[in-house]
Formats: sequence, C-alpha cells, structure tokens
Amino acid sequence: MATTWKLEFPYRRSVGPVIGAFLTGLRDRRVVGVRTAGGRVLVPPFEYDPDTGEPASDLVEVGSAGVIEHGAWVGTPLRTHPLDRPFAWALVRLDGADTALLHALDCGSAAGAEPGARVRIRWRTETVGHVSDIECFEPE
Amino acid sequence: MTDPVQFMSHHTAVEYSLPEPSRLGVHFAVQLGRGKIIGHRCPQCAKVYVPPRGYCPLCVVETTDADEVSIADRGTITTFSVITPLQYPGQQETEDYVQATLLLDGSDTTLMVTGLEGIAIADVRTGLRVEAVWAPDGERGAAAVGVRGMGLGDAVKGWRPTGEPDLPREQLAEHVL
Amino acid sequence: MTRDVAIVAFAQAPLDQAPGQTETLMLLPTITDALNTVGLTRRDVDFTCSGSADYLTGGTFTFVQMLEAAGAWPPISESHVEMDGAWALYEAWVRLQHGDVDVALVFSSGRASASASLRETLTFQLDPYYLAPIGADYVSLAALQGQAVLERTGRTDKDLAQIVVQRRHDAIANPHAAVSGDVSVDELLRNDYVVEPLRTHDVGPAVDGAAAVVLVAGERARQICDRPAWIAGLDHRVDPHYPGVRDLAQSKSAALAAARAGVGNGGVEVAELCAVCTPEELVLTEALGLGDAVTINPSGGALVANPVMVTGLVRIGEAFRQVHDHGRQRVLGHASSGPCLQQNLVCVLEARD
Amino acid sequence: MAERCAVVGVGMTKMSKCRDDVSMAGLVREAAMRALEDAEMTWADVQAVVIGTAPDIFEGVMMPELYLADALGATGKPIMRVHTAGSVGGSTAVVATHLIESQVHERVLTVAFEKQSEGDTNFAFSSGRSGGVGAGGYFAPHIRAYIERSGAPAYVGPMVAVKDRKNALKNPYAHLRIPDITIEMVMESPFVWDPIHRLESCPTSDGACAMVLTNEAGASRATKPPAWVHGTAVRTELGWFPGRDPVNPKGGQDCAADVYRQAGVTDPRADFDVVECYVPFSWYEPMWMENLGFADVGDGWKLTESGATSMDGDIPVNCSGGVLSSNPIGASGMLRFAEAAQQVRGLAGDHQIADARRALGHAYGGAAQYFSMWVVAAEKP
Repeated sequence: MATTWKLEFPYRRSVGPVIGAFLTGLRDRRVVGVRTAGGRVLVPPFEYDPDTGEPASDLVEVGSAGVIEHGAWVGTPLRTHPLDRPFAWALVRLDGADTALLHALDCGSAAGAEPGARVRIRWRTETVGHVSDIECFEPE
Repeated sequence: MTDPVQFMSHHTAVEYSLPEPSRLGVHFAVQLGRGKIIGHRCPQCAKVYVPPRGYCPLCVVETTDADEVSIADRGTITTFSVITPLQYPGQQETEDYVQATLLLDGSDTTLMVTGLEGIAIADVRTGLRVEAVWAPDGERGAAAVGVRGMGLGDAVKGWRPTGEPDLPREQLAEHVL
Repeated sequence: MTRDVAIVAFAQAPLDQAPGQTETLMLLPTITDALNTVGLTRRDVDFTCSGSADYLTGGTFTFVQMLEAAGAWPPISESHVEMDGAWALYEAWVRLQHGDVDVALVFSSGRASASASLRETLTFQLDPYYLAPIGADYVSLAALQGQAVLERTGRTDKDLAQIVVQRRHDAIANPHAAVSGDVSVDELLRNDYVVEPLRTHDVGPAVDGAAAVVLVAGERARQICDRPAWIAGLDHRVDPHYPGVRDLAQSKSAALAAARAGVGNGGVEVAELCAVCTPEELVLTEALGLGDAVTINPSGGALVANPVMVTGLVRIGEAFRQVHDHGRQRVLGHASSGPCLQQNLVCVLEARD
Repeated sequence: MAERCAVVGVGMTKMSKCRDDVSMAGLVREAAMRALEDAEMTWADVQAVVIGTAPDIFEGVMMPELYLADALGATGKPIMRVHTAGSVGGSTAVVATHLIESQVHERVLTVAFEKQSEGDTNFAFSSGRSGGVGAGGYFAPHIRAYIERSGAPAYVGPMVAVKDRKNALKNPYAHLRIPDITIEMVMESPFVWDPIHRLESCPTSDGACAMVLTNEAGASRATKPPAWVHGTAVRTELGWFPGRDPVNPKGGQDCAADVYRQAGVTDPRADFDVVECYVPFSWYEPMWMENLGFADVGDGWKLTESGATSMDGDIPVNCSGGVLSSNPIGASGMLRFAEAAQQVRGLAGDHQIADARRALGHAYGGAAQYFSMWVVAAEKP
C-alpha cells in the first residue's frame, strides 16, 4: 500500500524582458545584469530596484567569474540540489556586479568556499536558457 | 542569431505522505467491508453524518462511538451533473459520466457518487431512488477509504435504480449538497 | 491613536496527536479551550482570522476545512491569510481598531509532517526563476545567513551550540517542545552538520501544530481576564527576497518593525523569537535591540519545536503567558516568514495594572 | 471612530489566456504602476501592500508575496497575503480598506493577480488526483437546483452569457472577445458540466488588478475623482452541512445586509446605479440577484430576462464583461471592486454608465461560501 503521493507538475513560466535577457545570455554563455537608476548592477537582474520598486531595464553584461561573499558546505545534498555530491552553496559577486548570485560551488571541501575566494561559472555542455545552464561555480 | 528566451520550464515534484487512517476511519472501513454503512448522530442537534467525522461542524462538538448509527444502503438522488472530463496531468477519466448527489436513507448528509448502473445518462433525474451495488465480499478495498473521508471508497462499485417511485423534489430541497 | 486591544487567551494543541488526526480535529478542541478560559463561546466572536499554507500538505483551499473547527454556521465575519498565524493576529488587531466589534478569534495550523521533505516543500517559497529551480532550500539559506553572521560577529558554532543548550534546558518545562533536556556543548558539537555551520541541533524540529488566540478590545478584556496582555505595539516589515541583494548578517526589516512597535520605548523583559535556525537568534537579538538583561525564548523557542505556519503565533502566545501567568510587565513576541528572515513581525505586550 | 477610505487609483492589466510577455512580477507591476499613475503617486508614497491570489498551486509558488515583496515596492514596508478562495480579490481589498479606516496607514496599495497559464487550473483544483471535475463540476448541480426551483426558461443563462460578452467588447482589458455571440450559439455550444454550456463558463486568464486606497485627507488632495468606500463586509459559512442551501446561501444574504446597512442602502435595485457581481457561470447572475436582494427569491431570472441588468437597463450588471469574460481567479474579485469604483469615478471608459453615483462590488468563493462586498459612491459618506 502506498504511503506517499507526489504532487508533480511541469510549470511553464513566461519570463518577461529582464529575466528573459538573463536567460538568453546564459544560453549564449554570457551573464547579463541590469543597472538600476541608482547605478547598482543587479546580477541576477530584476525588473525593479529591490530597494525602491523603481523600474530597472538598463541591461549590462558582467563577468562570468567573481568573488565569494558567503559559502555554506553541504555534506549531504538533497535530491533537488544542483549537484549530487558534496558541494557548497555560494553567493558570488560576479565581476562588474554589485549583488551576489546564488548557485552551487563544486569546490571539494568546505575550505574552498571561503569568502573572498575567486570562482568562475562552469557552463553546462548544452545551454537552453535556464538558470541551470550554470552547472555550478568552480574555483578559478 | 536565435530568438530571445521567452519561457522557461520549471518541473516541480514534491512528495507527501498520505495521512494515516484515523481510528474512526479504520472502523468505518471495516464496517464497509462487512457491507454496513455507519454514521454518527450529533448528540446536540441529532443530525446524522455519513461518513462519521468525529465531530459535528454545526455544533462544533466531537462525536464518539456512542453516537454511532446504522445507515441504509439505498437513498435518493438530490441533484446531479453530467461531467465531460477535463483533461489535465493526473486525470484518468475520459468518457462522459454522471456525478450525483446522493442522500442515503437515515442520513442527513449527502455523498457525491458516480458509477450509476442500469440507467441511461439521459434518464438520471432528481428524486431517483437508488441502491448500492456492493463490491464482492473481500474486494471492498477498505484501505482506500478514509484518505479524504468523504466517500465510500471502492466498497461500493456503483448505484442502480431500485424501481421505487421518485421522491418529490420538494422533499429534497434541503439536500442539494 | 490606536484602540486598546489585549490578548486574553492562548491555547495550543498537544504535541502528541492520535494517528490520522486531521488538522480540523487538532484545532477544534484548541479553539474551544482558548475561548473557555475566558468564558466565551464561538457565538461571542465578532471576527475570525486564520493562517495556514496549502503547500504544507499539497492541497488546494485546505483552509476551508478548518472552518469546521471555527464554527462557521450561522455565517461569520472571517478572513484568512496564507501566512503564519501571527499575521492573522495582525489582521484581527486591525479589524478591532474600527471600534464596532470587540472580540476576535485567531488561529492557525499546519501539518509539517505531511511533507516527505519540508526542505523540498518550502523551496516552493523561493523565486520561481532563479532559486526554486536550483533547489535552494530554507536550511541552506539559513546556513548562508549563519556564515554571514558568524563572520560578522566572530562567533563560532560553539556559540551556536551554547544557545541550543540553553533552549533545550528551558524547554524541559514546555510540554509542546519536541526536543528538550540537559545537554553539553561538547555533546552537541559531535552532531553532524546539515549545511555548515548548521548542525542537526541548529534546525528547529518541524512538528504538526495548531494554536488559537483570543483578542478582546477595551474594558471588556479586563472584565473577562484577570491579567490581559495589552498590545502596546504591533508592526511587520519585509526585506527584499533574493539573498544576494542584502546583508544577510543583519535584518533591517526586524529593526524597523521593532522601532515601529516601540520596543525601545521602555524595553522588554522577555522576548520570544521565531528563530527556526540558531544563527537567526543572533541576527534578531541585534536587530530588535535586545540587551543582555532580556530573557530570550524561555519556552525554548522555535529551536525546540517548529510547528510551521503556527510558530510565529505560538511566540506571541508564549509572550502572552509571560504576562498573564508569570507576572511580567512588558514582553515581546516575534514572528518571521520567508528565506533568511525576510519578513518580520514584532508584537509588544504589556500588563496594565 | 473609523477613518474614511477612498479609492484614488485603479490599474488593470490586459487579460488573456497567456500573458506570455511578462513574468509574474511584471504582471503585478503592470497593474500596480497603472494604479500609482492613476493616483498620481510613486512607489515611495505607498506605506503598505496587501496582496491576494488564489491557490499557490496555480503558479507553483508558495506564498508568492515573499518573492513579489520587492517587486511591489514593499521593501521596508508591511506586506500581507490574503487568501479566501475565489472571493480573495474582494477580501484583499477589504483588508486594505481596514488598514486605512483603522488609521494604521494613510496610503495602501492592494494588488490581486493570477497567472493561470503558468500551470493548469484543473490540475490544481484536484491536487493532481484523477476525477477532478473543476469548479463547474462543483457548481453545476447547484445551478440545476436553481433552474428546477425557479422554473427559469433555459435561455436565461445564455442571455447572461451574451450580455456579458457583448459588454466585454467595450472593455479594452477584457480577455474573451466574441463579437458575433448569440443565444443560439451559446445554447449550441457543448455542455461541459450539464446544465452549463461551454459558452456559459468563465475562461481561465492571466491578469492582475491593483488599487490605491487613501484616507479622507488623501482623497481631498486627489486631482481625479475618488470613489468613496461606504461599506465593506465579509461573510463565511460552512461549505457542506445538512440543510445547507448553496443556491441562495445565507452568508451572501448576511454580507449584503451588513454592507447595505453601513451604506444606508434600503432598496438595492433603486439605490444602486450599477453592480459588478462575481458571475463565473451565467446562471449565477439571476442567483446572486436574488441573494443580494435585487429580486425576490425565484424571480432573479426575470430581472435578466427583462433586460434590466443590461447596460441600458435600470440596474446594469457587469458592464466590464465580468468574470464570464476575464477570469484571473485571484484577481477576479478585486476586478469587480475596482470596476465598481471606476463607475462611480466616471472613469470606466466605453462601459461607463452615465452618472453612476453608487455601485456594488461583489465576490464569492469556495463552495459558494465566502463572500466579500463593498459599496462605493461618488459622494463622501
């Protein structure tokens, strides 16, 4: 007798111009952010300044490598995590960005996820325009 | 140059445990396995609930084994709809069918039932008298009962007309639900 | 400016429930208990507001079933927030400000045990383009916040364990605690990491729960309750959602809510904080301006039981108990929601003799 | 005593089957920024946000107010998420009204949305289990009971379907556009849930609605006419119990009585100039006309049949095209409230009723068990 059931659905999300530009960039292995009226470069980009709600649409390309702001080592990944082996979550401020992007970091041990360390994007072999086109970060 | 990305897929899957059957749910299912339908009569307002829920939502009091009553396996259709199944992931129904609201004799609550037998869809009507078509003894899958606590599980395969005269609509006005 | 409103009763469903107990049947006696303690019945309630979340059990409109515990016949004036019950309390408090009605019932419930993995379920709370698709989860995000606050304050996981030792000790007296007892820092430091720096003891155990609070306005509160806890301040604020756009080591929204609720105007003796992971206590203690003299989480807090969607309301209920049962003069109840303490509610309660 | 509350800004999105040009944030911002522009305010002027949507499983985002908080300019402000089933858009506006009336805030943004194209509504209603019959499958038996009880002719429901779709042609934001619709066409469309024809059913839509509410001082400063709130009410009843009448639910009657008392309405048909009423299946127009006291029990269909509820009748209902023409579920209730406000502001455009002074906004949800209503008027209360 079943003791569990699964709620499963393939949502199809329309992404709009700004998230769309970011995802289009990923498909082309480039990272696109957005500059707010106050001059802050948001990566990943939002259609708005998170602090004020004012629109943001000035797209700018930033680097695909950057600096770890914070990292947290995951010894036992969940089924739903990006990597199926131990990894670190890392908030990474890419070169040219003022905010940090969250993704997995394949760095072998907790020591590799120290703040200040430089990392770069490891692209998935086939990119489709999805945040998972970034397979993970790796030490630069 | 390819088109900008306009959509992304977000495949979601999350797992839940099915609620354990409650003691009352198990008891109800065991009785169904024996071909018996039971309900609870509220000690305050005397309304009979089938299946029993362990409380009366009108009086907001709990009900117990002492409030148990036996219910007939026949009753009256109080309203109905002919359903053309909508298609969505998980839907297994494909053919038109009747979904009827059934008031069992002795119960104050109705059941949503399907599986009307021996009657054409076009002949289904408010006031129609029907009786249970029980699954054979031993196949009354008690385990399927009680997850949502609103039906008779697969203990009853369907419902067929008894041949009794229809009940007048006026007597059913309070049992549209 | 605001009308005087007090909490006069609080009840919480027992931790141990019969197998297959429905949320409705967890709530029904809990609501009855809360009302009975002040001699009220469901008919006396002018406004009802509840909190819950469909995704906890994977249902749709799951809150509708809870009406059967509220007593919704004849029809009642009622509302529901898809939030922790603390925000239902906020909505009820706003409703009582109108002056035309006096009694509000607030309740919330949640069955965290229905999720095979609460971490996976709560992932649905996250940005559906950037965070949910990579499976970021609330414990991982709390761990990143933990790293941020440890780096900022120079504390270590030993300091976190010290907090847990105290909470579990205090929880011995709390029948609603899922974990309690005297343990040592060394013992705790032998526990595995979930996500560094969080060890198993740093994540409050998710439990099923239900709770009810009764609010009464004006003189009537005094008439039916010997020591009501008056709402001296109540406010909530939110921070941006994405964790990479703000300083995770601090909580601007908690600080703002505390200022608006007037925490600084006379201080508080006790604070019940909705810190589901240990580092959140550090962030909150600073943001709320709680000095060393303030007793934090005498119930053990969310680190000893996290009845998801109820945890915040329970904190306010525990704060009420501090005034009503333990003779405190001025206390704080806090609720939070979202990743990395994104949203914070502060409720200041006081005795008025 | 309670502060007065007025609507000074209204924003709606274009509604359609799939707003494939926007994200969820983009959708709610489209409505919110239009409301702010209408109110001649900026994000900085907003003190609190109240958001409503229907079940989270529609979009697959749990408690989306968290993800949408900064998209709605709520950083550093309070944001709340209301959910009262299909009535949510209305009850969300009621909560926002309370924030003004209680003097907790002076300027509140309230938003409601649904982006149903992200997922599948019928999947969501059944939590992915087989046997789901959708909302129509639930309401069809109630409608059959109404028809049998009242003896209404079969063409009355189709009349509503035609009227509301014709009205929708005058509303640039409406989803369905069926210019050549006729009663015959409706009656020849297949039954989805007998006795409901396909063309008597609401669509599923993407869309959002937003309003800016303010207090008396704020409304006095507004350059465009405000819609003054003369009353708000919510009622909820059990969805299922022995003896319940879902055709003419007491909750709806009580809610109407409450909001009429606040607004001084004694004869709804005479006292209102226009009504925006939640009619997802055509027969709900006559059913709610009875429930709301515009007609005697059993006579609601005569109101529709006589043409009284059409735009040139004495009590026009759903000049915007209503839920039958646009149904972003979480926003559908707020759209009714907002359309009522636009009518008394004189800003309803091509579907404006001349000199509308007082309007009713109505929403319902769940098993016809959640009700929210407001009365808005051109005059200050």
